[in-house]
Amino acid sequence: MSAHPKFKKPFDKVLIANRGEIAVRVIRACHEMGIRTVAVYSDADREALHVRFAHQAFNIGPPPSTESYLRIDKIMEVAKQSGAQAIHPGYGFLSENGDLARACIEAGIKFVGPSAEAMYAMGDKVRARNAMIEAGVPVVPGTPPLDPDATDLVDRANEIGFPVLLKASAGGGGKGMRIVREEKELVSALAQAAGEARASFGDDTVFMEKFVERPRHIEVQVLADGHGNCLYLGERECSIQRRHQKLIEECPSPVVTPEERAKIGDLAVKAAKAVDYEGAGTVEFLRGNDGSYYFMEMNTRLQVEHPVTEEVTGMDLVKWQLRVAAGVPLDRTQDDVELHGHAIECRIIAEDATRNFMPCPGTIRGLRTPSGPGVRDDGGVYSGYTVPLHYDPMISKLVTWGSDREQAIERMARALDEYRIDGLTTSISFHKKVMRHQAFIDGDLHTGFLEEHPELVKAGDNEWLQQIAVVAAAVDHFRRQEQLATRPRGDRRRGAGSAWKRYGGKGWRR
Amino acid sequence: MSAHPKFKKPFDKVLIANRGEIAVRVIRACHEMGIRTVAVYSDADREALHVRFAHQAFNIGPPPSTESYLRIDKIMEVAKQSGAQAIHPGYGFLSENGDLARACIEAGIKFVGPSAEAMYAMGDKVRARNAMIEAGVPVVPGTPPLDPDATDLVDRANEIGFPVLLKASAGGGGKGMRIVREEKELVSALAQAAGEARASFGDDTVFMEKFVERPRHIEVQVLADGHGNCLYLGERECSIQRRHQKLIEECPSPVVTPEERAKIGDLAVKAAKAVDYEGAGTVEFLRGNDGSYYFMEMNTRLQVEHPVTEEVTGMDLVKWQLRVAAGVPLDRTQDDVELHGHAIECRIIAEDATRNFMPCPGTIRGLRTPSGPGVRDDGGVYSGYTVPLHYDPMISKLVTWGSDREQAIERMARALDEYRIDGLTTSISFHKKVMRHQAFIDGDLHTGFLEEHPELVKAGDNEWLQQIAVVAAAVDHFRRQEQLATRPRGDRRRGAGSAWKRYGGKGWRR
Amino acid sequence: MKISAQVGDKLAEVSVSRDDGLLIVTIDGVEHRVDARKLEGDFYSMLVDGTSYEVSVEGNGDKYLVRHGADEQKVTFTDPGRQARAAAGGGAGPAEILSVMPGKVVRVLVNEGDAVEEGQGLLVVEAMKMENEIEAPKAGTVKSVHVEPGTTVDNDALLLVIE
Amino acid sequence: MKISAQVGDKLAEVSVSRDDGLLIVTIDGVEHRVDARKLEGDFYSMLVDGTSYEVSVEGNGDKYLVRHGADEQKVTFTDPGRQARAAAGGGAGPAEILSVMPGKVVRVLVNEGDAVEEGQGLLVVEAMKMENEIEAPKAGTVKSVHVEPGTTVDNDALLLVIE
Repeated sequence: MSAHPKFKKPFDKVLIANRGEIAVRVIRACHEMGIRTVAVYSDADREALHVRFAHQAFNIGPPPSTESYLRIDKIMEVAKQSGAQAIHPGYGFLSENGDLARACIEAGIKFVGPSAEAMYAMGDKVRARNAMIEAGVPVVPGTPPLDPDATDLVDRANEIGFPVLLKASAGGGGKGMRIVREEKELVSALAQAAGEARASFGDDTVFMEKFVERPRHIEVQVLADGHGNCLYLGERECSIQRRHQKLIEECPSPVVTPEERAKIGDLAVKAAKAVDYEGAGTVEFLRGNDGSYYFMEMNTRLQVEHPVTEEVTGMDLVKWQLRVAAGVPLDRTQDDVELHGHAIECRIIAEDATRNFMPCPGTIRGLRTPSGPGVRDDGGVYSGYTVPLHYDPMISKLVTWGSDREQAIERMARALDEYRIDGLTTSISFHKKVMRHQAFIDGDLHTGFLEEHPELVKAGDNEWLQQIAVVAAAVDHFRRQEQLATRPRGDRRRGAGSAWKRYGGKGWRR
Repeated sequence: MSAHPKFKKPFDKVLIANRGEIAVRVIRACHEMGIRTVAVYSDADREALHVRFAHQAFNIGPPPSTESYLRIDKIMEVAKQSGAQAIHPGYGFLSENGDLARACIEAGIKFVGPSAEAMYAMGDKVRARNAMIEAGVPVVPGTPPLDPDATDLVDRANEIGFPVLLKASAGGGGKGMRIVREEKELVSALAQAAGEARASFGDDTVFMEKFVERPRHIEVQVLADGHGNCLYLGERECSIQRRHQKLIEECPSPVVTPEERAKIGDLAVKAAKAVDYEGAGTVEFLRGNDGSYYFMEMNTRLQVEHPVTEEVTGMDLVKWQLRVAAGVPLDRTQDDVELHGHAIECRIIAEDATRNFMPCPGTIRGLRTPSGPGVRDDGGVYSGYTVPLHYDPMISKLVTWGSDREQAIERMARALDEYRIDGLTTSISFHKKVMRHQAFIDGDLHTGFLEEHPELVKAGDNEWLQQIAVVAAAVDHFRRQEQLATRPRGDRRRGAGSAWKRYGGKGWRR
Repeated sequence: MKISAQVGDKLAEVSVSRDDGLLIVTIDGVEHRVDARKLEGDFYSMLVDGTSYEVSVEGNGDKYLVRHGADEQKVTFTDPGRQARAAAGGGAGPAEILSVMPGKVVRVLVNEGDAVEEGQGLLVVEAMKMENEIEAPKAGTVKSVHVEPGTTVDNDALLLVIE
Repeated sequence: MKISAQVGDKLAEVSVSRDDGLLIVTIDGVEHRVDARKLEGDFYSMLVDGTSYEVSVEGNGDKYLVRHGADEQKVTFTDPGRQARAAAGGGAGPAEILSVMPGKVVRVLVNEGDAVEEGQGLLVVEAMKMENEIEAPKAGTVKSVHVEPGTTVDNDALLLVIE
């Protein structure tokens, strides 16, 4: 068995213009392919895992990302100095920045991603919407600003289909907004909305769009090479969100049938081809209760949640990004893409779900990542690591695979139980509640899931857990007393630098 | 989506009569199914991971396994006391002990494994061989003790097929053994073997059997329910061994074709049905160069290397053991069993491959297990854990999955690079060499692999690594000097209890 | 060791003694036999009457933060005598409001002398691009305010005092 | 700091100094700029002229065990003066053979007064159900034997002395 040509390493050396778990993820793919890696880091990240894992590492400035990870000039300088042949941007930071893609072309370095033109086309909401309409991809139907005296109001609403949403053009925060479910309500609702808009924003312009009830966030992974081939690799459902940030993702969606998958897969490929897309990308849709789909946007980069697609398709998306960037054609057709089983991802974040998902940065005093069958942890931290204040507080992405959705959930619940991160408050307890919540188990998901089930983000006392806590604290207290009695005074150092102090200000709430 | 009947938990509470990684593995399966777990532990294992993970844990005696893990009476007592409905024996210890199975029947507790009768039938080499011959499963052809004056010697050798092996009945250690490749050598070789046997053992009885050249160890996983259904779940190749202990296993074998797989699968099912087998079991074969297969033995329990089969079939074997034990029928037919991709397992053992695989127990001072795409670590240890002297020194099983064998190897090499176990010498560096060895990459495996490639078990100096080591030691030395200069005398505690001391006796070899 | 423990809104009488390598922990008269082993970091493995728990315990003086899985509980011990004295004094010393994280003060919602209720918002600190409102841990009067909008604060910085 | 380092069969002259937060490590005249961070346990993250290494270093006096990935190297430092004194004395003090692990002595292969060669088997210790032969670390004469077949030994127990 000699090396298959597709596995010839596409580059000798790649620079990863990112940090955290995604930099580690890309480094892992590179090392598996025998590619040498160059990390960049800000002053806050000298001790980060991506710096430890990479072959080379270069400082690019102070902690604020505007002075480091967003500095195209510094990154290009490191790329040239280290002899990197390609730059992988990860997600966030410069990953959807056409200027970096252009700078790469000028420097003769390959940017791992689509063309600057594709990024610009999809980056502008209006341009993207128009391109999709032209390509035959459905968008949320809507109107331009409405004339309240127009006679065709009802016709337009019927064209869009009830329920419709009236929205203030200048609006925000629900002001000047009305859901209209029936024809007869339309005229009075428009008057109310316009009145409210005038009172709130001094502008009574209102427009109408389709109201999508209990929408699901469903997105399609696409992968296109530079030879005209574009595949869709199943969908992901990412409906569990807070403030429009995804918390839990899965592949496949519990509601998407094979026929529906083929339909939205074709739409996603159409969307990608409309902008001559190359590389891995994601087309995001809103899915209505009735199975209707509406294009939201296309992310022209790797997504945070790409692992669930990898687990179910068996394809390594980062390796394929690198191969496609090097001009290697895809080695399979759409018919060769098969989905096996089910995968779920929980984002493990240093934040407190019971306090409005407030970030809780700090130092990890002890870490045990779960493992065993069907468990993958894509992390970027270690015991002793301080989660810095300057960036996204995501610690890792915990992914489980099961032969079906139920087993994936069971494994996620088990893996979350095994996960131990001491010294920080994390989203683990939130995820545990979700995995055991009947609506989640039933797959009854929509983007308002957390608002519908507020018990998931409430702190609760549990007498049994309190009992255990008293026993444990009593044991520790007793041992300390014993030690104090036998140790010299100068050695009483335990408890210094403890996370306890962080609670000092809040004190006892009850 | 409501609970599928097959996922109804088969038991409420299960006792795991084992320790180490396999106890942890079984506990994980139980917890995923919502089953409560009872651990047992010897005095040496109070701080072991299986005690920490289980819901309940009971001491069953002093460290020697004859006084603890092999004590059926104590284990049955804990089972009754804790209300366990079933006992999972893991592998080793009591897993192939019919007496435990019988004690369970008497106590009305389900033994997770086959019947005592099946264990006895397969546990006795002669009975097992005869049962296989009767069932039409090929065994290594051989003769009873030979009469040196017999006239049919050549006929018998031709019947077996050259090359044949002459072996002293009383023998061992290669004495009185002769490989005969051609007819004309037979008579004189027999005289030599008999003479050598007489000189070595005072007994010149010699018998003849088929000599299998460069054999591969290929084994078939079977799974049988109590309703007459028996499946084969692909094969595993375990040819990389030392002293007949497997070190590296993979699924599928790099040489087995689909036709060959169906053939040996049928043989394995025949073997299992011959003893009315129930549960998960493994039929081990020797595979000759020419694709011939010979039954070696059947292991009537879960194997160490079961994860590679799980990764490729997507089936959780421990969960199926538990379901089958509870009387649940298999939910699929042979046609539903599909293999996807390739998986490799490396046994991470506290031993020094360059010193004849000498065990190196001790305390783990730092641990970082690898993760990321395609990596599974089935471990039983943690940072600060002391690998006890009394049991098998296996720390974990590192398993990687890839869409093909090459990717599985790439990932294993990457995962081994990430693995950090400080304070102990482990087999990690041995495995790294194997993953980068051309004969392994080519799949040119046989049970004499390590003898054929002795460079894999030799220590070697590497100037580049020495250079790094000097820099690191110099840095650490310099920092200590600085600290000594600024710290009070009483605080010079670093270095105490260091693993360095273990080298004291050997000193510098060069 | 005899002591009172507060957890959540509950109080319990706790005593601990040694018995042949085990600890006997009595909570409100109920005895538990505990085999506790301190392992890596702050982790303990505890067998409480045969049931296995993994917990981590961070202690500071009489205050303990106990984590079991992802659950967190705070436990405070007081010796009965001290508690009695505290009760006699009204149990209501001043509360120092410290910054929970490094960040920047964006709004101060109260002034010196204001009466505040438990849970009332006192000020808003921005950290990691999020605004976080800091609430009063108890009812009382604002004794002093130590920051103003724009102040950059470190972890544990004194923000204000309620009395 | 100026010092001699021995690694494998090689010797090197090493010096270390500080420069603006970095360490300058010079090995046989070649200068390396090292940014070394001590992280969890014995782990270091080192950037040596921009190249990243993860190593762990366990030190005991002048002896260091350095692990890089799964590779292990032993490094010994001597200050030049001490080395010269040792060389003058022949450098051949008695070697104490310690048990590498707890176990049971099953065979003793040499007697007091025997001449042994480097690598020659001295005794066999059984541990974890395996027999392990302990070899002479250097040529010399067996000065004393401290165990006999059947002796149970702890880690680091003195087995015999070669001179």
